[in-house]
Amino acid sequence: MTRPGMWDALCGVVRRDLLLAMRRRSDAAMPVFFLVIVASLFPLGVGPEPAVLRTIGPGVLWVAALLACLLSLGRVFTADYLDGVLEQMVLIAQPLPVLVVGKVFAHWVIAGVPVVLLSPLLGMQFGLDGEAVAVLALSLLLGTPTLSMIGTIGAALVLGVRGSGLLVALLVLPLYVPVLIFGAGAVASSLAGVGAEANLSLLGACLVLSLFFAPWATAAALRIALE
Amino acid sequence: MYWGSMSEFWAMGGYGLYVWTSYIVTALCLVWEVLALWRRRAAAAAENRGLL
Amino acid sequence: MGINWLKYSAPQAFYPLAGKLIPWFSIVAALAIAVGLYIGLLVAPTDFQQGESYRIIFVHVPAAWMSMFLYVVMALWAGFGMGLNARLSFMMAQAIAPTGAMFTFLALLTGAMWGKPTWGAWWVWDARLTSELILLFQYAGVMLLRTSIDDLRRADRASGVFALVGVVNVPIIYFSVKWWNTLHQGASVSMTGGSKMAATMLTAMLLMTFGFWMYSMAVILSRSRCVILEREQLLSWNKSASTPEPVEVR
Amino acid sequence: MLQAVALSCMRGERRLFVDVNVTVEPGTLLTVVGENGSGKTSFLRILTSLLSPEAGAVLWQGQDIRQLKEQYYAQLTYIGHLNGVKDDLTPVENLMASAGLTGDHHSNPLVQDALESVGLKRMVHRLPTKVLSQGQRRRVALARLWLSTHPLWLLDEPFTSLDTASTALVTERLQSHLRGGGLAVVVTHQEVALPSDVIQRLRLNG
Repeated sequence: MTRPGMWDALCGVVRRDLLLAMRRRSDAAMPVFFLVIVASLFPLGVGPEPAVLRTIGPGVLWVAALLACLLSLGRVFTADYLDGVLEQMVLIAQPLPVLVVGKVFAHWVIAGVPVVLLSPLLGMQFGLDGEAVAVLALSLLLGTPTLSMIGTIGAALVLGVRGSGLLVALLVLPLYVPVLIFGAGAVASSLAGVGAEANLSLLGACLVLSLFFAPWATAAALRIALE
Repeated sequence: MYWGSMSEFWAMGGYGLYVWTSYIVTALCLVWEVLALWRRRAAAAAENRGLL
Repeated sequence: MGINWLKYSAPQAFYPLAGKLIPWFSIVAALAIAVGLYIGLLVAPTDFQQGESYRIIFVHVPAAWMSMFLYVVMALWAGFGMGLNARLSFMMAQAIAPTGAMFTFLALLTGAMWGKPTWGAWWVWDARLTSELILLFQYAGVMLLRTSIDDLRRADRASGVFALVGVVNVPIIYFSVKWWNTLHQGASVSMTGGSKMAATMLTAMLLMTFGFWMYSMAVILSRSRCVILEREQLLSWNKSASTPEPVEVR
Repeated sequence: MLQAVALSCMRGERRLFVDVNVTVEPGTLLTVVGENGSGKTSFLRILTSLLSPEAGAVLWQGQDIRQLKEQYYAQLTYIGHLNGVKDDLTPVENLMASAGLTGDHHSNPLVQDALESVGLKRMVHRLPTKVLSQGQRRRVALARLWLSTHPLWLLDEPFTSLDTASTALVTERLQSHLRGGGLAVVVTHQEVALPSDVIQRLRLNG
């Protein structure tokens, strides 16, 4: 199944995207700042009652993470589409879905990993206890790659379309619902003392499923966009 | 026939508002869709005639 | 000329055929809905648990079934379109979306109308309602994606990909909300209220569903005729604007 | 051997060309000329399989490129209308990155040689591409030709914004490619200064 050079091409895509993100660090950091700000607004809006914050915490943090991921989707393919790199990527002796996995991985490293790393801090802002914080980080670790996977389908579909920023939100958010339910559910059930295993394993199932389908859908969408 | 009188039928055992709203909105939607389609078709046909 | 007439013959043969079928579907739809309404509103006895409000299900359940059925059919047509490179398939998919969205909206609205007297709330986050809501968003996504892409071929295919992705999503949402509810409060709400359905009720519901189905057929065929007209119009306009000349090689 | 068989193309609802038949033999060049909007770029994109024709097929060594897919791409170097060059990366990084994708590992000196062959001096090799001029950026894209070992080149207006000296360099590279048994299809509005026995011309009258 593995063709010679497939792994090289995948690494090549990841390396280039990470290098580009390094060149534009402020752009890459924007979604993370957004996440922190949104998460900090909620206690100000809802009030500082610890019990309330603890109940809404998992949901708020997950929704904020989801929006932060959405915010960075525009960058995944747009620049490549405009400067012709995408055309070159499609015309390579490697299957396009493999290259898409590379793009998704790079997006996750740039937009997903910082969210996972920051989540314990934000969790403590919302008064989550040690175990809940750990579950929050774990659920984000399992969930954010799925968000990147699904998000790139939308990003590929709206390439070069007017009003693409809003449209991608409309397309992608319904697809994010299961991840949100299981992700926030894992933290909530840990808080309720039920145990988070069920939700976490469902998150894992979502990840596997999206790994299976999303690269093909994205590849199809990219070919359509390039026609 | 299940109902005793006309007013009983309209009242729907006290749930008239809910039941009739559901039915009327559904009917309106279906009728509106048919009308909209009819107009769309007329417009498309007129445009085509103008071309030929 | 090396034009592939086969591809064009499809919509052109389909157009008159659809025209002939529409009246029949309309008549059957009108009959089925009339009889369904008669049985549902006038003959069927009251439900012991819910009282007369249960009569909403004669529009609610058919609308909900149609909304899901039409989405799957739409995605199937889009899938055929991409697999066989057939323009008519995409036209059918395009024609289905608005009707499907309308039934989704009706299912949500009548669901709220039924929920208020039954559960005491317009809206409950149960699996069926939530997946129906997401379905509405997905219909909106399919239609918006189509309208925001100017190139027809690309619009067809992009919205088709999204429709297909959505087919996977809706059952996942259904089960995720179900598990979510059971994991959380266990406050599961069931639509049927546990009551066994009387034969007359079932008959009315099935008749209404059949009527809605036939109505959808008529409306979708008629809309696909509009779509064909509108697209052919563009085509003929461009044909007259620029006639391609043969190509020379030397 | 690259063959276009009965190709027809439609963009949107506009028909660009109908029934194009052309064969490109190894060692020869096909230039595609025509007015703006006659479908030159679309023709080239059909040859890359990025665009699907309304009717007809493209054959590479007698096989449909839609079936060959990646096997065909492995034979192909395409330089499109867009440069395919990242503004934030230096010319060297750009070439290394695109070589990394195709699976050819080029050493740094080899890449620098390619850049010099296309007339880019060593001092610009380490600058971000965005500070370069339009012509210099085009040359970064074209430097891929010096690194390419693929037999088939598809070039869309390679000479735009190039000065005469660089045009000559690219033409020279094309000639050596053809001499080595390569094939090329070039969309251009200017004559390619090569012997007429290797050039075939396709005019599209949209």
